[in-house]
Amino acid sequence: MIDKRIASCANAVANIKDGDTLMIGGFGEAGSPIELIHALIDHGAKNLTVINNNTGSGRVGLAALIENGQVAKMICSYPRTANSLVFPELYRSGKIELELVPQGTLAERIRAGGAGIPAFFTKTSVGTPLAEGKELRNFEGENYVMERSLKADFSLIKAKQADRYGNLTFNKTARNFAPNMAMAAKNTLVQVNEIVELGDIDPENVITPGIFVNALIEVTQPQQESQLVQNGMSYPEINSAKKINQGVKEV
Amino acid sequence: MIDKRIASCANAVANIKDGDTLMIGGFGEAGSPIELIHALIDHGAKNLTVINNNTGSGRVGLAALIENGQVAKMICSYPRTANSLVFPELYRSGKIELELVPQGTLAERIRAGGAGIPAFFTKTSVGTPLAEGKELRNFEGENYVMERSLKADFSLIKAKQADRYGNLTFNKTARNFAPNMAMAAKNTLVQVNEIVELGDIDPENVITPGIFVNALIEVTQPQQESQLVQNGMSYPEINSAKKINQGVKEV
Amino acid sequence: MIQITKKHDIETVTRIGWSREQMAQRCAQDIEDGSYVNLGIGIPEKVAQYVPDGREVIYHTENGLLGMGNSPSADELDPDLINAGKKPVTAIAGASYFHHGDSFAMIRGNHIDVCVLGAMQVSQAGDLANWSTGDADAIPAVGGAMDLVAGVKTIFIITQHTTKTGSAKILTKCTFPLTGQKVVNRIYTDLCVIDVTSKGLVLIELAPGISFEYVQKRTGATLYSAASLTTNAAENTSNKAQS
Amino acid sequence: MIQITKKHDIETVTRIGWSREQMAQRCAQDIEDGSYVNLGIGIPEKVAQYVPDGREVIYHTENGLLGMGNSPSADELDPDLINAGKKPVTAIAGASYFHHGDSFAMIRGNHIDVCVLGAMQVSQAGDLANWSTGDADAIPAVGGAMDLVAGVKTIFIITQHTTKTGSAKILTKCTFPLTGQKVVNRIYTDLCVIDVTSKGLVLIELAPGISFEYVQKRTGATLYSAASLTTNAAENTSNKAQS
Repeated sequence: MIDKRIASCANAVANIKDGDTLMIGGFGEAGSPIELIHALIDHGAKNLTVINNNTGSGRVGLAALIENGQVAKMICSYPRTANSLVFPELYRSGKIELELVPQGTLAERIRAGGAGIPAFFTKTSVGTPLAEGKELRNFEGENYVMERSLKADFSLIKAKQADRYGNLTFNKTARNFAPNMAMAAKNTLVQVNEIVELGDIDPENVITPGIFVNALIEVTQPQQESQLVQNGMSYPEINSAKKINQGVKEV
Repeated sequence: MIDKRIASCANAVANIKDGDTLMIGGFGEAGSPIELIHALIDHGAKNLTVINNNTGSGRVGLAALIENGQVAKMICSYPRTANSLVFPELYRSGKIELELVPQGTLAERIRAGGAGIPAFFTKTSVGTPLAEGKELRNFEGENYVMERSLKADFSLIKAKQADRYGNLTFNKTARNFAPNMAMAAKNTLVQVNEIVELGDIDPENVITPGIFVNALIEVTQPQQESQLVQNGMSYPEINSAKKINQGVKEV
Repeated sequence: MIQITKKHDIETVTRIGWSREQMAQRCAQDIEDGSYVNLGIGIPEKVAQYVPDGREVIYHTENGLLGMGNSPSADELDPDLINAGKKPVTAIAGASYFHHGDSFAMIRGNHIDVCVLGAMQVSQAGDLANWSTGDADAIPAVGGAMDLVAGVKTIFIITQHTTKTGSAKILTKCTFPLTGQKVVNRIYTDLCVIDVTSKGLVLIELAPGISFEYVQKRTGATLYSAASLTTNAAENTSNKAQS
Repeated sequence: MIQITKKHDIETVTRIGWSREQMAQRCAQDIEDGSYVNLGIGIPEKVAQYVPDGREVIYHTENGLLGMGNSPSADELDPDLINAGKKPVTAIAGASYFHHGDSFAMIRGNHIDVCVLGAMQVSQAGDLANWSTGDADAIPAVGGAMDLVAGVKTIFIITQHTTKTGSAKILTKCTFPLTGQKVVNRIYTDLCVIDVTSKGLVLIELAPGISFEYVQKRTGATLYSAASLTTNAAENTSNKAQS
């Protein structure tokens, strides 16, 4: 019997260890698995390497994970945003490492990690500081830089619908990095708005096949990062059991 | 105004030149754009390099294109099938060149061609004759072979639905190489069962975005290769205008 | 294995060891619940029908489907829904379609648990040759075999223990062009089950009525006996085969 | 460009050349019917509203949408539907969503026709610097800029001709860290339109009332005058701007 449904976000993140590499989905708040991230803050795993396009905003979600001192290194393309309070300060004081990667190279390195490709060549970043120290190679008169794949111990992503096999669909541009990250991790944990019956998702419209998914947690009414930020919320302060479990249906 | 609909298969293939490299969709008959291939036989372009998983069956479609002497070289993973009559004879008599590529490496080389990646590394074929002459490289204790991307002047593919922007959906396993090939060619010609209105295809379910498509030809009732083979048909013999235009709706 | 004995001009054909169906059945015991499995053409295809009840297994076919079902009935038949052997199939509830790029990312990226394939030759190091005899006149054709052996976590081989002419297929070193190096995990033949280990080929189970020596004689590499070697009683298994 | 004149302690602020809106408008004339276009944050975003009527243009946003529409009304707003600047947008009929891997395959694979970006510096060779001043204390952030300039067929830059303090931004060589080498095709400033050619920077159009010499004085590289250099009469264009 294949049933990837897990009772709670806490159960889902329980096996994350100190020093693990995590991919966390989302482009800004779109696709950010905020309930899973908050469960990881409760869990407390430290010295993490986190791969995400950004570094979160305000003092909730990814930003709160960083503020809580759990992240040793960020691999991302755009570590500052309008509401980015936490990362800049830690970075300037040398308390967090940063590997800056062009956004498309980041996506392709993740895709390569999931596709069994240890390295590939791209024109992106040739002649810029981000190509320094990397192998250059000429193909048919053009220079390319060699980029290595990225893999993770866990991916934490957010989806719209799932069935018990772990087949996923996403909502609009919240799809972003999730399908690639789901492929590149040993364990992919998914918070999903709705778990449906097998066969409810048309096989033609499955975006992430279940083979890439390890655990599903239904969170029917996920919190919205921008609203929490707007309301000046922070995590773990907002961690009353009631609030966090809102919308989490036990299965 | 963006309207990629073209009146006929003949118009669509008109700009294919002698010596061009073509990608032709399909895994066996599933996804094979047989009406476009027959139009290419009528067109007569010669000395073509054709990329397809197979070499066709019987004496119709891709096999007929080869039999008609238009193909100088095949790049494929599996050039023989139960009904493969044409290719083996030509190959044994040295009249056609063959580049044999593992199926997944073929798919990834095409994907790389469309994604701006000139080369990548894979474990597939290491230690086998198909890795001979290719660069080997060790990453973290494992050997990988470097594979180059594939690009084409034209891709000829078959889809289920399209809108005038060229957004495509496919039918079941007929999807196979088509989405990758659509990305890897300068010109992608699509025979499609049904052209629908903009907005009829849910943006979440578009498999090939229109940006990868150059021409759409509606062929509402495409011929089925296996039936033609079973009936002992051959092309161009079956080329009565009536038969070929069956199901082709003029737009 | 078919043994032909000539006596007074009367040929007696005796089947010794497991039949094709029994080989598939034996292999199927090792397909775990919840596995993602790719089955090659031929005997490997038969494995699906023998997976023990109560195990849910998802079948992948590299042309672009996860959740392959049974053969279609006449009215379910769609020439656009086929497997890697180009035969019509169906899709189960919970299936998904994808393109070749994604399908082989699944394979190459180590996501498929088990692949069951046929073999021409297997070496004691786990090298596999199953795509070409190297014959200059043959049309070379590889399909997805090299991708599967390079990328799938566990490779099971189902093969007759020797060729039709009685030559060993399990060898110190393959003589045919390789499909992959050090890729095979376990071999199911008509005579036995062999694990490929870092110490060499370890015989873990014998078909009914077959002895270690009988197998070794027909193998072109040294076999080691597993401490836990299972010997199946002849009568027991022939009963099973009839049931 | 804002000119500040001091006379008897009275500051007179005069706008010379094109406004931000007019720069976007000028650039929009060069977006062809049927183009696939990616617009950067800031002035480039404004280009969409000035594309001449009758041209159908499809907007790509690298976070995963082709067919981006206008800003949403309050009830259309979905925090899951945003552009690369993380602002809410809509999707047109005929749009498609895709993941980052596919979105940047679209970019890197030369499928997008035009990208319009801002600049800190542009060199006469078409090098672009628009992501970092190299300041050690700054948080470096690059986003998709390097992918876009490496992969999109045509790169248009919209920028003020000089910095706020009057320093040249168009230079023999960039001093800031590069976003890409030899990537810029055309530059739209408040003073003029410049093509980056293999022979150097060719001035093809002047804003109303601006002379070649005026532009050259504010440019850190040699400008060449196009044979077909367009000089816009001051009164004509100010009328245009009011219409």
